[in-house]
Amino acid sequence: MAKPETVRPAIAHGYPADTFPKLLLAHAQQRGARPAMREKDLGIWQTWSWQEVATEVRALALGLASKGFQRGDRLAVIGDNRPRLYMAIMAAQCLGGVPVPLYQDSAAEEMVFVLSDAEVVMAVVEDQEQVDKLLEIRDRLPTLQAIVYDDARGLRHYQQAGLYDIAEILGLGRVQHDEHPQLFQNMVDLGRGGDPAIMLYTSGTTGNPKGVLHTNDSMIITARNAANLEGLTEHEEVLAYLPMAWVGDNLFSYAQSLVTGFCVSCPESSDTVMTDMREIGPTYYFAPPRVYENLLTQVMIRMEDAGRLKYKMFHYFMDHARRVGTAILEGKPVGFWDRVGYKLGEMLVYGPVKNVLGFTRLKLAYTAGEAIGPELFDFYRAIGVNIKQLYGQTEAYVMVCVHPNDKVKPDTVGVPVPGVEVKIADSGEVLFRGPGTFHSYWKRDDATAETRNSEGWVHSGDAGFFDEDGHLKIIDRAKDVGRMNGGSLFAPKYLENKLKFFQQIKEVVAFGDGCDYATAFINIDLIAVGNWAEKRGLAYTGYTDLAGQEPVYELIRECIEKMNADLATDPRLAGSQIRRFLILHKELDADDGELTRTRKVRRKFIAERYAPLIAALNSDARDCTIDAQVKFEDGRSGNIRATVKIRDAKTFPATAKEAA
Amino acid sequence: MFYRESGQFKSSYAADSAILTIAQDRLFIAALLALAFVVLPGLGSDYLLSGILIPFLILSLAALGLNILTGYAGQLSLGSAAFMAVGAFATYNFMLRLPGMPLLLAIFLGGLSAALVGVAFGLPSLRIKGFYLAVATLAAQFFIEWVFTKFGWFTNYSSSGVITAPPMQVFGIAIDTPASKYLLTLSIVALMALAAKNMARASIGRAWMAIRDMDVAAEVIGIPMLRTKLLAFAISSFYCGVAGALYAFVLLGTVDAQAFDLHRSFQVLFMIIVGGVGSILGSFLGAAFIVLLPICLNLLGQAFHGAISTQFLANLEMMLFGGLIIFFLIVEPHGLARLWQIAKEKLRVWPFPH
Amino acid sequence: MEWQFFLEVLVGGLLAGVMYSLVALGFVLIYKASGVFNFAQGAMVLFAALSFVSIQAMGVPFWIALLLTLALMVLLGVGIERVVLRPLVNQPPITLFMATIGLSFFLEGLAQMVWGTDVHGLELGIADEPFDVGGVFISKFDLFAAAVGGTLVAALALFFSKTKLGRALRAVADDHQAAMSVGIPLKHIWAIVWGVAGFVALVAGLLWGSRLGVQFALTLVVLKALPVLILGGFTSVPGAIIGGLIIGAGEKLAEVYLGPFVGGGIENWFPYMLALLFLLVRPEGLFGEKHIERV
Amino acid sequence: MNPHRKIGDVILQAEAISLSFGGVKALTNISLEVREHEVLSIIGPNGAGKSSMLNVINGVYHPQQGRVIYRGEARSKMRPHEAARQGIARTFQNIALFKGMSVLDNIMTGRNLKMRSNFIQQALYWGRTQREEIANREQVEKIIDFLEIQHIRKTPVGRLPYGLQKRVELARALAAEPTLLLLDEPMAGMNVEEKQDMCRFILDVNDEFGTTIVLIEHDMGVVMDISDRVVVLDYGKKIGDGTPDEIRGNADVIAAYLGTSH
Repeated sequence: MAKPETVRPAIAHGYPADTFPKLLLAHAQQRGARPAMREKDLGIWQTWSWQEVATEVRALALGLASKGFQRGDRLAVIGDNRPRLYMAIMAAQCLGGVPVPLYQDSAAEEMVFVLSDAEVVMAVVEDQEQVDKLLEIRDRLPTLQAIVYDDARGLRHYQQAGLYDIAEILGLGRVQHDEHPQLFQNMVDLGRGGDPAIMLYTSGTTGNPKGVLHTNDSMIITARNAANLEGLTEHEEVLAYLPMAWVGDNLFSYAQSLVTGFCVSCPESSDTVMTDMREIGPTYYFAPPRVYENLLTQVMIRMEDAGRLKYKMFHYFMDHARRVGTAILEGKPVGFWDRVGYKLGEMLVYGPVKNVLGFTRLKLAYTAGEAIGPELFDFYRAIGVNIKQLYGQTEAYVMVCVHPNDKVKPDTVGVPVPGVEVKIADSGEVLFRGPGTFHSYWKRDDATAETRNSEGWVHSGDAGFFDEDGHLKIIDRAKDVGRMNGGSLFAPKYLENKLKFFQQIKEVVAFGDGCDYATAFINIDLIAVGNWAEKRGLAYTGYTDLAGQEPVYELIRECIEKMNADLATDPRLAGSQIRRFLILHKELDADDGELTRTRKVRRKFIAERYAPLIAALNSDARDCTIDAQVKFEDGRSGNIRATVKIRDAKTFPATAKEAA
Repeated sequence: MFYRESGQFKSSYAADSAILTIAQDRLFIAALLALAFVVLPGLGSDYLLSGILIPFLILSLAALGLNILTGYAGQLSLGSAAFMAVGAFATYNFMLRLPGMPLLLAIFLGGLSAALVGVAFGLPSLRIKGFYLAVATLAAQFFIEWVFTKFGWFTNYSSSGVITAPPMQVFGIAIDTPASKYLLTLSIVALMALAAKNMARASIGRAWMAIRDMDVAAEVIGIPMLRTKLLAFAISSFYCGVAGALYAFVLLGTVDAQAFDLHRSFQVLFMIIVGGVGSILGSFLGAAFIVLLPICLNLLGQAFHGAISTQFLANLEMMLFGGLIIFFLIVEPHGLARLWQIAKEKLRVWPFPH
Repeated sequence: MEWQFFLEVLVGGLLAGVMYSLVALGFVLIYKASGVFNFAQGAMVLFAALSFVSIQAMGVPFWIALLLTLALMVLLGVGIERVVLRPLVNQPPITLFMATIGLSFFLEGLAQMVWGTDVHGLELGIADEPFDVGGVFISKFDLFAAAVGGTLVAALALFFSKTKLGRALRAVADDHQAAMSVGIPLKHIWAIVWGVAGFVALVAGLLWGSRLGVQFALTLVVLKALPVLILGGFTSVPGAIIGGLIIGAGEKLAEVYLGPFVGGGIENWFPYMLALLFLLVRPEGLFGEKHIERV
Repeated sequence: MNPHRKIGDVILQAEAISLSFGGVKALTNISLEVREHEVLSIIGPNGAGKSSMLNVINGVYHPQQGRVIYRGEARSKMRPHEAARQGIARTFQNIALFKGMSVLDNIMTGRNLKMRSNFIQQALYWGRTQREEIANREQVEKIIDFLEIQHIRKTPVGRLPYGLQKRVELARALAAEPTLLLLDEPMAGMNVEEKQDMCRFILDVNDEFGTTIVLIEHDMGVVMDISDRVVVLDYGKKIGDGTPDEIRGNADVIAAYLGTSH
C-alpha cells in the first residue's frame, strides 16, 4: 500500500472544522458533486452527493428544531443502516444535540431503559416496525415528544399525536430555511470540538447498559489518525451493514466518511448484504470473524461441486497462494517463477474468487471482536486480501491497537495506533489512553471515575500482554483471568479459543484458577469427528458413544499436545498447559443452561454442575461417574448417568521462542 | 474467469437497463466492432468478404426479421423468403422507375414495401393461430413467388426473369469492391440489429413476448392484439425486405424470384432454430452456423479430393442440416444463443460451478 | 359442350383431390395421436416410393417389395418415435413441428443417398387412359387412385372406431393421461401411429410415384396437402377427405377458368388462398370444434 | 378491516347476466353491484360460475343477455384490452404469467398501457422511450418494493415457486394502477404462511391505493376476514349477497355448502 498521505484538516469558512456539521459543510463546498451516500432502493443505488446531503441535513435539522428540538437534547435513531438515519445523526449534531443510535432488533421492552435513561426527546426511526415499538412504550417515556419515521408504508392511518413523516419535517425545515437563511449556519457555528457528539450504549454484560459519550474532538481526531495510518482517501467505498448503534459502524461508516469524504453505501436489506457487497465492491471493509469464516466455508463448499479438473486447479493454486501469497502481499522478496505462478493463479482463481466475494477492490479489511483462526487469516492474505486484526472499545472510539501492514500475526491484535498509549497493569489488565478516550458515562460519574483514573488511563477490562514484537496479545476478560497455585497466569478463554481452532473440537471449558495444573472439558465436533471415525471404520451410535471411544481420546490428546507445545514457547503461558482432560458425555447446550443463547460458555454454572468431574480431573482418577440433567427436544427433562474417562496430555518445558 | 463485476453497480435505471451492463462485455463488443469495421475490410481477402461475411450478414438480417416475428411475437412464419423477394424487387423498381433515387432510400422503400405486404399477409393472424397461421404464410410464399415470375413488369420484362443491380453508390462513394459492399452491409445490419435490440427491450418487445407467452393474459392487461401482431409482421417483413434487397444487389447482383423460394424460407427458419428463437444474438450465431456448415463440408470434400461425389456431399449436407435441427431442438431448444449464455454464466461464477 | 367440359374438369379435380386427401390423411393420423404436425410426411412419401422402386429394381416381385417397404416404413416410424419424438416429449407443439422439418430434410437426404437421385418410373399396371361416362372423360388411373384412397379411408375409419387400439389412439390425442390408463404405453402408441402413417405414405407414394415418376419432386406433394389440412382441420379424417375434394376441384376449376386471365401457373398458391379465405370465415376449419378458451 | 377506508358509490353493475356455452348455462340472470373501495368476494362451489363472472366483467366472455355498467357506462361487447384501458385489471386462476420473461419485464408489461412512444422512437431508444422506460420502471420498482419481491426482480418467472408466481401476477395487475382489481383465487394452492402474506398484500393494496377488489376464494376463513361483502353463486345462480355476517346466517348458502363436499 502506498504511504499514507496526510488527510488535511478540512477548512470551512476560514476556520478548521472541529465538528461533524462543519465537516459536512466543508465537503459540500469542496466536493459537492461527489457521492456521499448510496442506498440500494427500488432496484438501483440511489445516490446523494455531498451537496444534497448537506441540503437534506439542513432541512431535517431545521425541521426538528421547529418541532422543539433544542441544544443538548438527545435524539434517538433506530433502524437498519439508512442514509436518512445517518442524516438524522448529522442533523442532531448540527443542532448541538446528542444522537443516540439504538440496536434496531431490540424488543420494545429492551428499549425502555436506554430511551428513558438518555431522556430522549425525539426519535427518528426507520419504519412501521420501530414506530409500533415506540408507541407501545411511549407512556413510559415522558420526555419523548416526537417520533419521525422514514418509510411511511403502513403508517398512513396512524393518527397519534407527535408522529411525523420525515417528508413533513423536511418540508418544515425547507420553509424555515427560506424564511431564516442564516439560522442553520448560525447553529452550526455554535458547535465546538469539545461538545458531545454521540452517545453509544455499551451492551454491559452485568447491570444496565451505560451511555458512552464521545465529543467531536475525540471522534474526529481518532478517525483522522486511523485514516492517515491506513491511507484512506475520499475514493474509498464502504458498505454500512453493521448496526448503527455499534461504535464500529459509527467510526467506519460515519466519522471516517465525514473526515475523508468517502462515500458510504447502505444495503437494500440485511438479507441482501452479500449481493450488495458484490455490487459495491468496497475498498475498505470491516467484519467480525464469523463473517470471514462463513465466506470461506461457502467458497469451499461451492468448490466441492466443481468438476475434477477445476477442483484440482483450484487447490493447486490455493496451495501456491498459501506458500507465497502472504509474502507477495507484504512486499517481501519472492522468486520469479513463484511470482509468475501467483499471477496465473490471480487470473484463474484468486481474482475470480475475490470477485464473487465482492473483495475485488478491497484494500483493507479489518476484523475484531473474537479470536480468529490462523488458517482463516492465511486464506485471505494468501489470495491478496489485506485482512488485519484490530483491538478496540467503545470507550476508546474503537481504535486502540491494529496490525501493521508488514507484520500481521493472527494471534495478536497488533500495535497501538498513533496517539494511543497502552500499558499493562500489574493485574494483567490492559490500560489505554489517547485522544479517542471517551468523555464520560452519561449520568454515571461514579462509573466514569471507576473506569478512567486521574491520569486518564482507561481500564479496558481485558487481560493481555505485549509479545516480543511489541504486539498486544489479548488473552481473556480480566475478571476471568486467574492465577494457578504456581503463580502463573491462567486465562481460560485463551486456551479454549486456541483449542477450538481444531476442527475436531467444538466446545472447551478450561479450569486452572487456584489449581496445581490446568485441565479441560472437551466437546467434540460430531460432524468432523464423525467423518473421521467413518473413514477409519470406527462404529458409533451417537455423540455419547463416540465421545467415549479411546481413539477419539487419542485424537483429542494430540490436539491438546499440539497446543501445549505452542504454549511452551511463551514463558507467560507455559504454565497453563493442559495436563489432564476429559471428553464430556453430552454436548453443552443452551437449553440446559450451560451456554448462553449466543453460545458462550457459562463457566460458573458448568463448574457447579460438574463439580465431581473437576475434582476428578485434579486427582489421579482414570474415570468418574456423573449424573447430569438434560432437557429433551420435547421439553421433558431427564437424567443421564455416565462414566467419563479422564486422560493425561503431555506437557512441555518452557522454551524461549526462536527468533521469528 | 474474465469477469470482475464487483464494483460495477448501477445508480440509475438507464444504466441498469442498458444493453450491455457489464464492463467486460462492453469491452468485448467494442473490440468486435473494431475488428469488423476496421480490421476486416482492410485485411480480409475478397473471398472472406464476399463469400462468407456478406452472405453471413445478410442472412443474419433476414434471421433477425424472422426472429422478431417468430421468436419474439410467437407467430410462426414459413414465408420469410417471399418478403425478401418483395424487398429486392421493390428496390429494383424504385431505382429503375425513379432514376436518381439514392440507393439507401431505395432499399428503405423496398423494406417498406415488404412491410406493407407483410401486414396484408399478417391480417389472418388475428383469426387463426399456430399451425394454421404457419400454413397461411406459405400462401404468401407461393403467391409472391408466382407474382414476380408471372408479371414481367416487375423484372422490367427481362427475358430471363431476372433483375440486375445498377451501379451503386452511397453518399458519392461507389459500392463496387468487396470491401465497400461489406462495409455497406455491415453498417446497415449493425444499425438494424441495434434497433431490433432496442425494440425488444422496450414496451413493444414486451408486448410481443406477452402475446407469444400467453395471449389472453396479454389482452387482459391491455395489449391490443391487432396492432401488436401487425406491427410484428410489418417490422419483421421490413427486416426481411432489406435483407432481400441486399441479397439481390450487394451479394448476387443478378437475381430471379427463385432465389427466394421456400427453400430460402426454411434456411432462415433453421438459422433461428439453431441460433436461438427469441434472441438477437441467436440470429447472428444461427446465420454463421448455416453459412459456415456447407463451406466446411466443401472443404472436407476437397480434402478427400474426388473420393466423395458432389451429389453425395449435397445429400450429406441435407442430412446434416436435418439432423442438426433435431439435435438442437432436443439438446438445446434455445439454440446457440443459450449455449453462449450458459458459457457466459459459467465464466461469471468461475471458478465455482454455480 | 360447356357443361360437359366443366364436369370433366370438376370430376378430374375431385379425383385429384382424393390423392391430396391421401397425403393429408398421414398428417391427420399423426396429429390426432401425438399432436405433432408432421412436416416430414412428404419426405416419407418420397422415402417409401423410392425404397419400393429400388427394391423392385433389384428383381424383387411386386408384393414382396411392397411388404419389404412396408416393414421398412414401420421400422422408420418406430425409429422416429425413439430418436426424435421421445426426447422431445412435453415440448411445445411448435418445437415438434420444427423437428419434423428437420426430419424431412434428413429423410430426403437419406433416401437419395441410399437409393440415388435418378428418376424412376413406377408401373402399377393401370393404364392411364380415359373412358367415357356419358360424354365426360374420366381417367382410369384417377378412378383407381380414388378407389384405393376411399378404401384406405374407410379402413382407417373402421380401425379408429371399432378396434381397441384405434380407440386408444383417439384417446391419446385428447388426453395422454387417459390413454395411459387404457393400459397402452404412450411410446408404443406413437410408434404404431408412425408406422400406420408410414403405410399411408407408402400408398400415397405408389400412386403419386406412378403418376409423376419417383423423384425428389414427390416431397412437394406435402405442399398440396397443407391447404387441405387447414381447410379440413388437423384432427378430422372426414375433413381431410372433404378438404381434399374441395381443394382438388377448386384448383382445377381455377386453373381452367381463372388461370388464363392471370397468366396461368396459379396451382401453387391458389389452394392456399382458397383455404385462407375459408379460414377467415370459419377459423376452426371445416370439421374443427369451436374452442373455448378457459382462463 | 381498516376503519379509515371509506366505501363509496357503486362503480360497477352487472345487470341480469346470462352466459352459456353451446347450451351449457354458465351464468343465469345474475345481477350484482360493486362499490368503490370495497373488497367483494365471490364464493361458491366448483363450477358455480365464479370465473365466468370475472370473465364477463373484463370482457373475456360476452354474455348472451344482460349488460355490464362500469362507471355509468353500459357496454355489451368489449374486448379485454378496452376493459384494461378503463382501469380493470385481473389475475387468473391458473397463473397466466409470461413464462419467457423476467419478473421485472412481466410487471413492466403491466404498464404497457401507460407508454405512448411509437416503435420508431423505441427502435432508437432515445428521448421519449428512454424517459418512459425510466419513469415506468420507477413505478414498477415501487410495486416490487410494496409486494416484497426485490430479490427475484431479474429472475425468469418460470423458475419461481408457485406462491411467488402468484405474487408476481398480482404485481403485474397492480402495475396498471387499476381502479378495479379482479383476483381469481389468489390464494389457491398456498400454504398458511403464503396465504397470510397474500391477505396482507390484498388489504394493503385496498388500503394504500384505494383499489376496489373483487376476488374469488375458497378459503372461508380468508373470505370472512377480508371481505366487506360476499356474493354466493351456485350452479350459475346467485343465492346470497351481503356482509360476511349475513352470509354466515343465510340458509340457502348453508344448504349449498352442506350439499357439496366443501
